This record gives sequence, C-alpha cells and structure tokens, in this order.
Amino acid sequence: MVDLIYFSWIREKIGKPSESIETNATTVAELLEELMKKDIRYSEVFADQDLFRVAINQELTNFDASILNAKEVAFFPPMTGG
Amino acid sequence: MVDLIYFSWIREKIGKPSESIETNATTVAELLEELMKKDIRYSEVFADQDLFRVAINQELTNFDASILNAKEVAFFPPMTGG
Amino acid sequence: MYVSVQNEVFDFSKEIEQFSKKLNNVGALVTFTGIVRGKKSETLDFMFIEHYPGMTENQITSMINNAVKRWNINDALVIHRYGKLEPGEPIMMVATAAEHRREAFEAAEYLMDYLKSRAPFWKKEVINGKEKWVDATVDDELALDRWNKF
Amino acid sequence: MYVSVQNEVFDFSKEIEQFSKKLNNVGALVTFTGIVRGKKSETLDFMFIEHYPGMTENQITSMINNAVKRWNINDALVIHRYGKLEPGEPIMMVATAAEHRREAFEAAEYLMDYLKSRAPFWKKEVINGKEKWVDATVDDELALDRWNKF
Repeated sequence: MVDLIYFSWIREKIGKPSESIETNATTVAELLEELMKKDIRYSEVFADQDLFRVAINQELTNFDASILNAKEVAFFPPMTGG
Repeated sequence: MVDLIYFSWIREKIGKPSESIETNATTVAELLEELMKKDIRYSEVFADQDLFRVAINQELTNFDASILNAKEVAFFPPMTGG
Repeated sequence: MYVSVQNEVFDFSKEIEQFSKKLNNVGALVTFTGIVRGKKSETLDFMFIEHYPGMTENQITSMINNAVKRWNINDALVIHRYGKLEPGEPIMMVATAAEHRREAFEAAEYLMDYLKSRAPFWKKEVINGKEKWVDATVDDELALDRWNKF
Repeated sequence: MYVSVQNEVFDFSKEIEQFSKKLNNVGALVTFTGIVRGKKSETLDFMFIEHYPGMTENQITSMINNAVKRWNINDALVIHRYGKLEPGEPIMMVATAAEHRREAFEAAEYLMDYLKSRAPFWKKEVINGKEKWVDATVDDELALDRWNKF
C-alpha cells in the first residue's frame, strides 16, 4: 500500500486530496502509467510531465525514482512559495 | 576667503576642524601646494594624494577641480560609513 | 534557527525584535517580508495558500542548513503562512544575521529564491470572486541558477 | 522617503513598523541593520562616528534618488547615527519597499554599498582604551563596481 497525495489544481482535478492504493509499479513513471490507464481524470492531469513534480516520502525526486520504499508519493505543480 | 574643513585623522593631525584662508590658488591641487609650503603639518598630511579625498561645497570632486566658486573645501580620508 | 509554518497573521516588526534579542556579536541583520499585494477594494479579494505539512518544515530547515554551511551566518529565521490571507497582510518573512553585510544579504536572497520554488507552497488568488492558481514563473526558476554557479 | 542622521540610538523594529505603515500596494520589504560588533567586556570599548553635517544628508538623499530611478521602488528609509556608539547598538539601517523582491533587495544592497564608501562618515574604534580610525577597505570600494556595470 502506498499513499498518493495531491496538491493544488492536481488535487482539484483528481477530486480528492489523497488515496491509498495497491500497485505493482516499481518507479514513479510506472505508477503514473498505471494511474493514467485507470481513469480519464488521471490521464488528463498526468499527460504532460513538464507541468507537475513528484516527492517520495516528502523528498523531491524525479520520475525515474524507485517507489519500492515509498510510503507517500505526492504529485503537485511547481511550487509558488515566498 | 574660503573655508577649509578637515575630518578624521586629517582634522587631528592638522589640529583644528576648520579654518578660513585667503588664497590665490584656482584648483584644489594648487591650494594643496600652497598649504604644504605653509607648514610641515600640511605637507605631512597631504603628501600622498591616494590617502584622502576632497569635496567642494559639499560635493565630492577631484584634485583638478576649480575652487573659484568654492565657499567650503573639505579634506578627509576615504569614508567608512554603513 | 527559528522556523514557523503557520496560519496566523504575524507582526514582522515584533518578530524582528525577538529574533534580534537572541543575537550575539552580530554586525549585519537583513530581513525580507513578503506582503499580499493589492487593495481589497480594487482587485484581489484574498489569497489562499496550500502547503504540504511536514515536508514544508523539513524543506525550510534543510534550506537554512544549506545557507549556514555556505555563508558565515550566525542565525536565521523563516516564517511562512498558509490558509487565507488578506491584501496587505504579511505572507512570509526571512531574517539572517551575520558578521558582515554581504553574507547576510546573500543568505537572505538564497533563502527567498529557494522558498519561492522549492518549498511546497501553492498560491491561489481570488480576484473579483474568481479563483486562479498562481503559475510558477520562469524567472523564479532561473533565480536558482545564481546559487549553482560555484 | 525618510532620511535621518542622528546621534540618538534607535529601535529598528519600531522604525520598520512605522516605515511599513505608510506603504501601499507593496509586495516586498527589505531591511538592513548594521550593529556595533563586539561585547563590551571583551574587546571594543565603544565606537565613535564623525560625519560632515549637511553633506551627509545631501549625499544620502541623492543615493536614494538614484535608487528610486534605477529600481522600481515605492519607498526607502535610511537612518545613520554619529557620535558615541556602544557595542550591540544599531549603527544604521536601510529599508526598501517594492512590488517585487529582486528590486527591493538590489536597491537595499546598492544603498548599503554607497553608504559604506560615499556617505561622509568616519568610524573610530576604541579598543582597550586605544583609539584607532577604521580604514576603508578595498572590498568596500570594489563593491561599488557592481553598480557601474550597466
């Protein structure tokens, strides 16, 4: 089981702030493929990988990263703090 | 008549904060020559022109500047504000 | 080091006073305060900031640790708000204290540039009742390059 | 614009509060405060700052006017003390307010660099009873080059 967490317009478009899923994916990229096959909301949100970022266990990382030790995978647009 | 004003170690070495003098000098450089002939305190203080700066009527300027309209000529070391 | 991620509005002059009281043998103190622009009557109704609890605090703490390693700074403070913010209210502040001015300025600018693009905050503006997520700018991303050129 | 050349000690958090109250539609506020370094018990007995009355105020005002022309800043403040200063006391402060952070930071650094080397102040340190005029540094003079490269 891994927790998926969504922020900003990604949260709004997917329609929930988080969900727990079972997955056979071993990388973020594979996980995204799985999600995009599942529902059109995911395929719309995750179609363009330039538009969002990923953090595993609260650390920024990239789409090639392994999720084998992931408790929490978060997807969000580029940050706008400050 | 022109007012000469001294600051920092220049004031201390010349021994007074200001003085009014009559001069025939037309530039700062000529004025400095005149002063250096007058007394050893001036020749010691003004020997090395890299060590001090000049302002005419409270505006920073250089040693070639005319003093014909000068009411106030100030000599001081490089500033250390901030 | 003082890090606070909070919903409550803060008084930045009071925060500066408290921060400065703890300093010792410091020659230079730099502060930056970000304020919600726009008069309520004119354009912006309010701003809403979403964040990633936990990751936010960790990211900010590691940004400060990087700044301390890189510049000779004695202390640093970061306060960043989330939730609903009214025009004119402070959004966040950074303070850095060092022996010399250059270090204090550079560390403050470094923290600002990283907070803008690497701390997990997302701003939404509500203008005349219409909601809009603020886009990250290319300039903010490019600002980080300055700190990688060493 | 607020310029004060004064002997009296000032409370920089109160000054920041007052400065910020007058601002309107500002997104970024940067402050710099210079503090007399050194604990009294250890090294520095006190600092003494001499200045050129009249010229000082004019120079600072023209520095601020240059900063306003060059950056899009809404307001600026400079306070600089003269006379006897104790360790830990504030020497001077600069505040700049702008729409965006880059302008506010650059204008504040510009004002600092010019105050260091172009405002007619001279610092004397008294250390263990011995007086010594502070030398201008090559670094401070070189810092001005940054602003002439445009």
